[in-house]
Amino acid sequence: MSLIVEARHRLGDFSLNAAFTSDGGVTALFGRSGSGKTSLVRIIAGLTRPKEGRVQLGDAVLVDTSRRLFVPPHRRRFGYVFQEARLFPHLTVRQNLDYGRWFSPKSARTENPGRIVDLLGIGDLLGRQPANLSGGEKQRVAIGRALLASPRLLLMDEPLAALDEERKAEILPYLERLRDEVGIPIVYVSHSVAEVARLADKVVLMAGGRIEAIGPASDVLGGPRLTSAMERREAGSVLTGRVETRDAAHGLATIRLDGGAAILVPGATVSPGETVRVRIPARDVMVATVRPEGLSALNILEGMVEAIEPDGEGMASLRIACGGDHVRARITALSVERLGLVLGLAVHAVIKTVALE
Amino acid sequence: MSLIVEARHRLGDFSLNAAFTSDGGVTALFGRSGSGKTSLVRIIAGLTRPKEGRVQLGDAVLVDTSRRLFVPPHRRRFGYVFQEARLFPHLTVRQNLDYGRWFSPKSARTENPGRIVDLLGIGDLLGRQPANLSGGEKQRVAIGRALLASPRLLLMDEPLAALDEERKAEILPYLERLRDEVGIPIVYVSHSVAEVARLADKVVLMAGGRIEAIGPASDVLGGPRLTSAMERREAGSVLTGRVETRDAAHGLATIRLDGGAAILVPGATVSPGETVRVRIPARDVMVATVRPEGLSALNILEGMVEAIEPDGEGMASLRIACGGDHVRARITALSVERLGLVLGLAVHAVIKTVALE
Amino acid sequence: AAAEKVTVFAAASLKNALDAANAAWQKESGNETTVSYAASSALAKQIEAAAPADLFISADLAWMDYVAEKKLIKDDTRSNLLGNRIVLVAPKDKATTVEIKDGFDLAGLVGDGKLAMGAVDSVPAGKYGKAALEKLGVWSAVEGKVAGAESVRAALALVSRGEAPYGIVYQTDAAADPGVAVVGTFPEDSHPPIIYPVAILTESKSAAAAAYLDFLKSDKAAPFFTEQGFTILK
Amino acid sequence: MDWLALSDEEWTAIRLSLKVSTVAVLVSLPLGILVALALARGRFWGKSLLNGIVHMPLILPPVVTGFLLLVLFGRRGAIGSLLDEWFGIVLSFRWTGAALACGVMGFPLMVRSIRLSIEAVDRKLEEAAGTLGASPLWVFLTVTLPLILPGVIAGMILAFAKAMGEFGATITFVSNIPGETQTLSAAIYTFTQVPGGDAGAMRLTLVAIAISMAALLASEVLAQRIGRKVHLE
Amino acid sequence: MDWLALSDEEWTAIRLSLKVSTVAVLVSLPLGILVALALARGRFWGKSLLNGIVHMPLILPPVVTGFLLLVLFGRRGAIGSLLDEWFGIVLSFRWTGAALACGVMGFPLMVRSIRLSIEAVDRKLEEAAGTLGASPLWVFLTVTLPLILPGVIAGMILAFAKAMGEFGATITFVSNIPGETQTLSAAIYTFTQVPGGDAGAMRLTLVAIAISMAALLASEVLAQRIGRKVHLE
Ligand SMILES: Nc1ncnc2c1ncn2[C@@H]1O[C@H](COP(=O)(O)OP(=O)(O)OP(=O)(O)O)[C@@H](O)[C@H]1O
Ligand SMILES: Nc1ncnc2c1ncn2[C@@H]1O[C@H](COP(=O)(O)OP(=O)(O)OP(=O)(O)O)[C@@H](O)[C@H]1O
Ligand SMILES: [Mg+2]
Ligand SMILES: [Mg+2]
Repeated sequence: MSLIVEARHRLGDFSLNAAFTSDGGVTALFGRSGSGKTSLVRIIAGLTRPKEGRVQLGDAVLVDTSRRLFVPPHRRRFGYVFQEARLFPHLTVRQNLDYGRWFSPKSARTENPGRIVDLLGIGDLLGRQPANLSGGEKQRVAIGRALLASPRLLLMDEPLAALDEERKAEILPYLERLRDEVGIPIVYVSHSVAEVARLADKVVLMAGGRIEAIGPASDVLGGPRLTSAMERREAGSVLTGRVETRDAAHGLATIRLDGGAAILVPGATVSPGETVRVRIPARDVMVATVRPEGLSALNILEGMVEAIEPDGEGMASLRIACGGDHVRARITALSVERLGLVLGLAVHAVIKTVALE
Repeated sequence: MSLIVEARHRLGDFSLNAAFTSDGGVTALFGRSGSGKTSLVRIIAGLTRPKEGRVQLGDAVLVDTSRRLFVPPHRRRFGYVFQEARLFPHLTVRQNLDYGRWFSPKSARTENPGRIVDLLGIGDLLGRQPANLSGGEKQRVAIGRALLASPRLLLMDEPLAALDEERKAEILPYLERLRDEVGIPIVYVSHSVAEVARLADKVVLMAGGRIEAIGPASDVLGGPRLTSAMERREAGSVLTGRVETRDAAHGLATIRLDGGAAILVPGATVSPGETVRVRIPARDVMVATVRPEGLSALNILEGMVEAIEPDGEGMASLRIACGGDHVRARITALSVERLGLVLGLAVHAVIKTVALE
Repeated sequence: AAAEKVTVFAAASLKNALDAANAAWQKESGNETTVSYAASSALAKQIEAAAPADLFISADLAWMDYVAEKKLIKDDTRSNLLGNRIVLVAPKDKATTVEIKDGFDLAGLVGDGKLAMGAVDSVPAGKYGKAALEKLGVWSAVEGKVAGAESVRAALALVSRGEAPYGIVYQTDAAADPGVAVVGTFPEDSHPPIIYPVAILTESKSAAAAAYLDFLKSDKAAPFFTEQGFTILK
Repeated sequence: MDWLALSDEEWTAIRLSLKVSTVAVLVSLPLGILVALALARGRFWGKSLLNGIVHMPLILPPVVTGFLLLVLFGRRGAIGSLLDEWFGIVLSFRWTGAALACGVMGFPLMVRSIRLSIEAVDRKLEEAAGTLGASPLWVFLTVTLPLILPGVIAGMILAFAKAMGEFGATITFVSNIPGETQTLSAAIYTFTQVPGGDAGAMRLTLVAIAISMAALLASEVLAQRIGRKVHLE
Repeated sequence: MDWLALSDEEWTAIRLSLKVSTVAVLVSLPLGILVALALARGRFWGKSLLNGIVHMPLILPPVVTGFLLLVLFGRRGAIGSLLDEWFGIVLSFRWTGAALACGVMGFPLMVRSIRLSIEAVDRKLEEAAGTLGASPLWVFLTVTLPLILPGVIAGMILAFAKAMGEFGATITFVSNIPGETQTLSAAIYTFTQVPGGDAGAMRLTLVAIAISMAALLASEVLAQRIGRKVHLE
């Protein structure tokens, strides 16, 4: 289902002017603190009535200021995981979780509550009052509450910020399944490049209330738009491919990329034939002029240097064409010199297998 | 200044029983959501009075239940950045920031407020009410408020969770300076292995209200105690060394590790003679039986396989002795087979330069 | 025949006497009475608002005139039922008899204290007291020392508690309070006669109302009133 | 303790007071919540006027309030005659009128308490409920109302206590008719107006205190139970 | 509008009412805050008793309250005689006594409002202030008090309105002495007690309403200013 958002609005000195469309899947709102992510999400949810704008999900027009149309939040059925947990203090955890279910049409209740409760690890908390939960526990209950309301669209404002890596690693695949199987569009706000790269089909990069860049995850996260040092360091390529074979003994899957090359990916959960996306962080890619021997890295792709972009701080970003795919590598300027890398040179991109997801 | 904490306490069904000491610097509390980190921090701050226990900072005993001694929070001068921002809604941002200064002794006011305000990027917000700040803005003001109170000890409960990578990259070095120059001990709660590894002198790993492991960052974060898959993936080695030379042109520094080996590290801020710590994530280390040629990786250390620990899921963790240092590598079980790795084998640890901090 | 019920609206100060008289009447006639005791002013206004009462006993003539003017009472049934006297009281322990006559030195007696009496503009006992003091020519001397209470009872309490050295109250009230002593009685001609008028209301539908009124005026009822210090007016 | 023994008439007054106070509180509660909601959240013309009218019974001497009630709700009054005609409801000189008077006198106290609580409600929670599909009415019933319960209880107990103590407006509006409109405090008042009535007044006062204390205690316990849930966070 | 013209004596009553009400509110405020604090936060023996005593003036008919005040604070009363002896403070027949009576009558209303607000304060903010070095007293002054201001204002306005309307306890305690203790509502009451006094009562009632409305409006504006700051989050 496609989501169309257009909004112009003022909040004190801050002015928001943003528009994007998404064809379902996960749209990540990415940007620095104070760039207007939450403000935009609130408009989508119907909690802020924009001065001018349009919000449309599939055929349903929810806001159209030119036609003075505004569907109130409770008729939108958009699940919203707020930046703060916002649990109802007078209800138990169980009642908080059930709250949305009281109001959702019976036909829409596809989710198995037990599964979500288990996934979030909140089974032991059901009888508790929100007041004495830990920060992460509150956040998990808030996620559960939104999911169990059987929303038509999920708005998630930094849902995993307060969670440990392990819990994240359990919840992320679930969100991926929601996206892929149930087909609920998700608008996902996050500061974590890794999370965004993994989940997002489309990334909307915000800055100062405006949209800086918009496009598929691989373009925006890999592109030069990520101007900050830290973000650049997190840059990489996102490639798609199809699972060819699975080596259960070693827990490895061979993935044939759309560009033709094959790579080995660890992961017990994929099955042959499935289409997957792999993220190759630029910093995990090395470049070799000679094919390395006896190296533990399993993925060595042949390719050609397509671009060299030094950042002036001792590092350089390379784009290597490997078959039809482009892999980004981030290496030191010193290495570029030492290896004599120039455009058009045939090289090997050495990728540590375990760096792939 | 050394910090001694011992506490036994019950909260509903949850029982906390933890003790650790720290000789100043940054002590990281690490552990899953609900493991008792916040509960322990509250006891240190004096917000919870433990059933039994002791809290001592330097010579000052703050809690000693056996002697019925309890210093109330306002006489401890411990800055506390809460997991939620907890700004005073009736005061402006500026008044919030100044709040602690009203009560701190004049002699203790070493900090330059302007510098902290700039660092946190909250200069434009000073006249605003906290109610209409964004999530990350609130968090930054909360950090500023605690820092400006000129505390004797800083308690930080996931202070950077809501912040973008770039802002984190600005704040972390400041905290490092606080630790190194001003000598304020910091107790730091975080879910981010990278943050903890970078800052912490000592890591306290909590689970279920108890302390699982305690020790220098390198041991705890590198050790087998990190049993979860995700945490293991984030494991690595933390080594210390001295800056030998700096190549300003390429932005690289040569570091002579305590164990004798030399490695190249990017980073414009270090100066020769300085003692630094480098973190080598195990997943960023490859193993080669033959010395690789023409590879962009600059750091290739010679060593010997000391331990091989397969995790049963297709991956293996290796410990490689390189001179006096131990470097951990995480590679696929398939590579272990293919390369014929066995204990005692002479190998090369290939480390991507940019993976070092 | 079924017992008839008579509803009486009576000034609050009549409660003791009227309750006793009613009990007697009830025994004698088998009919019931219900009495609503309140300030005469409130009762008069209620009668004006079509209160379901049969009989009105006011604490002064003014409020009876008020309802009479509005044609709310059967004029032929109106009569002056009871009389009362006002007296000067002092706390028991400080009491010395005072001769109340023209120009007596009340102001001197009161000294720095206050003279407690019903509010002189609103409470009937206050009005009578003021009239008496004017007649006796001492009003201007004590005017500034008057503490006007919300009712005679409150004025009495002020004296009884020793807050005020002297007070002017009904003799009916003074008699029952052990904390005060009557130090003098105002001459009957010093103030308008203190009268409790009674009348049957125009709207009354109770067949027994007339009989009840007769009973109140009869000698059988008289002792109940005199016992409380009222005088019977005929 | 002979003087503590209560006469039949006094028992009747006690029962009546309880009935009147309870009815006054319960009947005015929904209206009180509505008005509090309007004052706390509404933005409409005449809000200050409404606020003023609500406070009126507090500002005016009770006798005046009683007179106004008499003028408006009496059998011949503007509203009273309509009520009688349309619904057959007669208030004047009935216990229902006493309940009306008590309700009116306690109304400002009830509204203020509830309004304060409404203003303290975190509207972010209401937003959250809205996104979960709850319509404004449901949000009110499932989120706002539970959160303001402490204020509602405080308002009810204030109004109840006021109703127990009220007699100025009541006695002026519906008189002091035993068994019908003579409430406990009207009975106390009557006692204070006659010689030798002090003991009687004292006795009934103790009863009034006992009843109100019991109500107070019960409300405290209730509020604490609810408060423990709501305010711990 | 000739009948609207006020006599000198009436002007005096108005001025007196304003003085008495203002003093009553201001003097009882600190005590009200303390008691509200004790009731909201304290855990001590006799808390229910204190709560009961605070509510007493609401429960009792005002005449009874006035009488009790007389017994306690009169010149010969247990407390009154001590006050006189030690501080030379005489309350009986003075406007100060009227202020005491008004203060006492408004006290439960004030305490309830403040208490409700205190119970709604997020104690986590007080914790935060503590960690920043503020002692409990400073925490109260810089965090709690500003946060409960809406409740304090509501309590003050309720108490002020009550003080304007109070006369039962006042007149019983300190009588109705023009220029000293005859407040506006006592003057109104006086008018209602004489036939034909309606116009006078009406006129003074309008004055009372006007004054209270002005106070009400001012309080609303004030509370809104403060509330805008405090409750937006
Ligand atoms: N007042 C309380 N009553 C009962 N249980 C409590 C109470 N406070 C905390 N707990 C429980 O104690 C455990 C530890 O809580 P704590 O807040 O210390 O966790 P944490 O390690 O900070 O977690 P997080 O990373 O999610 O913030 C949690 O399971 C929590 O539910
Ligand atoms: N009611 C308001 N009045 C004035 N300014 C506001 C208001 N609400 C938000 N802002 C400002 O608008 C900007 C965008 O806020 P928003 O909450 O959308 O940021 P965000 O991108 O979600 O940031 P974060 O990552 O820190 O949560 C911020 O600078 C904030 O201070
Ligand atoms: Mg935000
Ligand atoms: Mg925590």
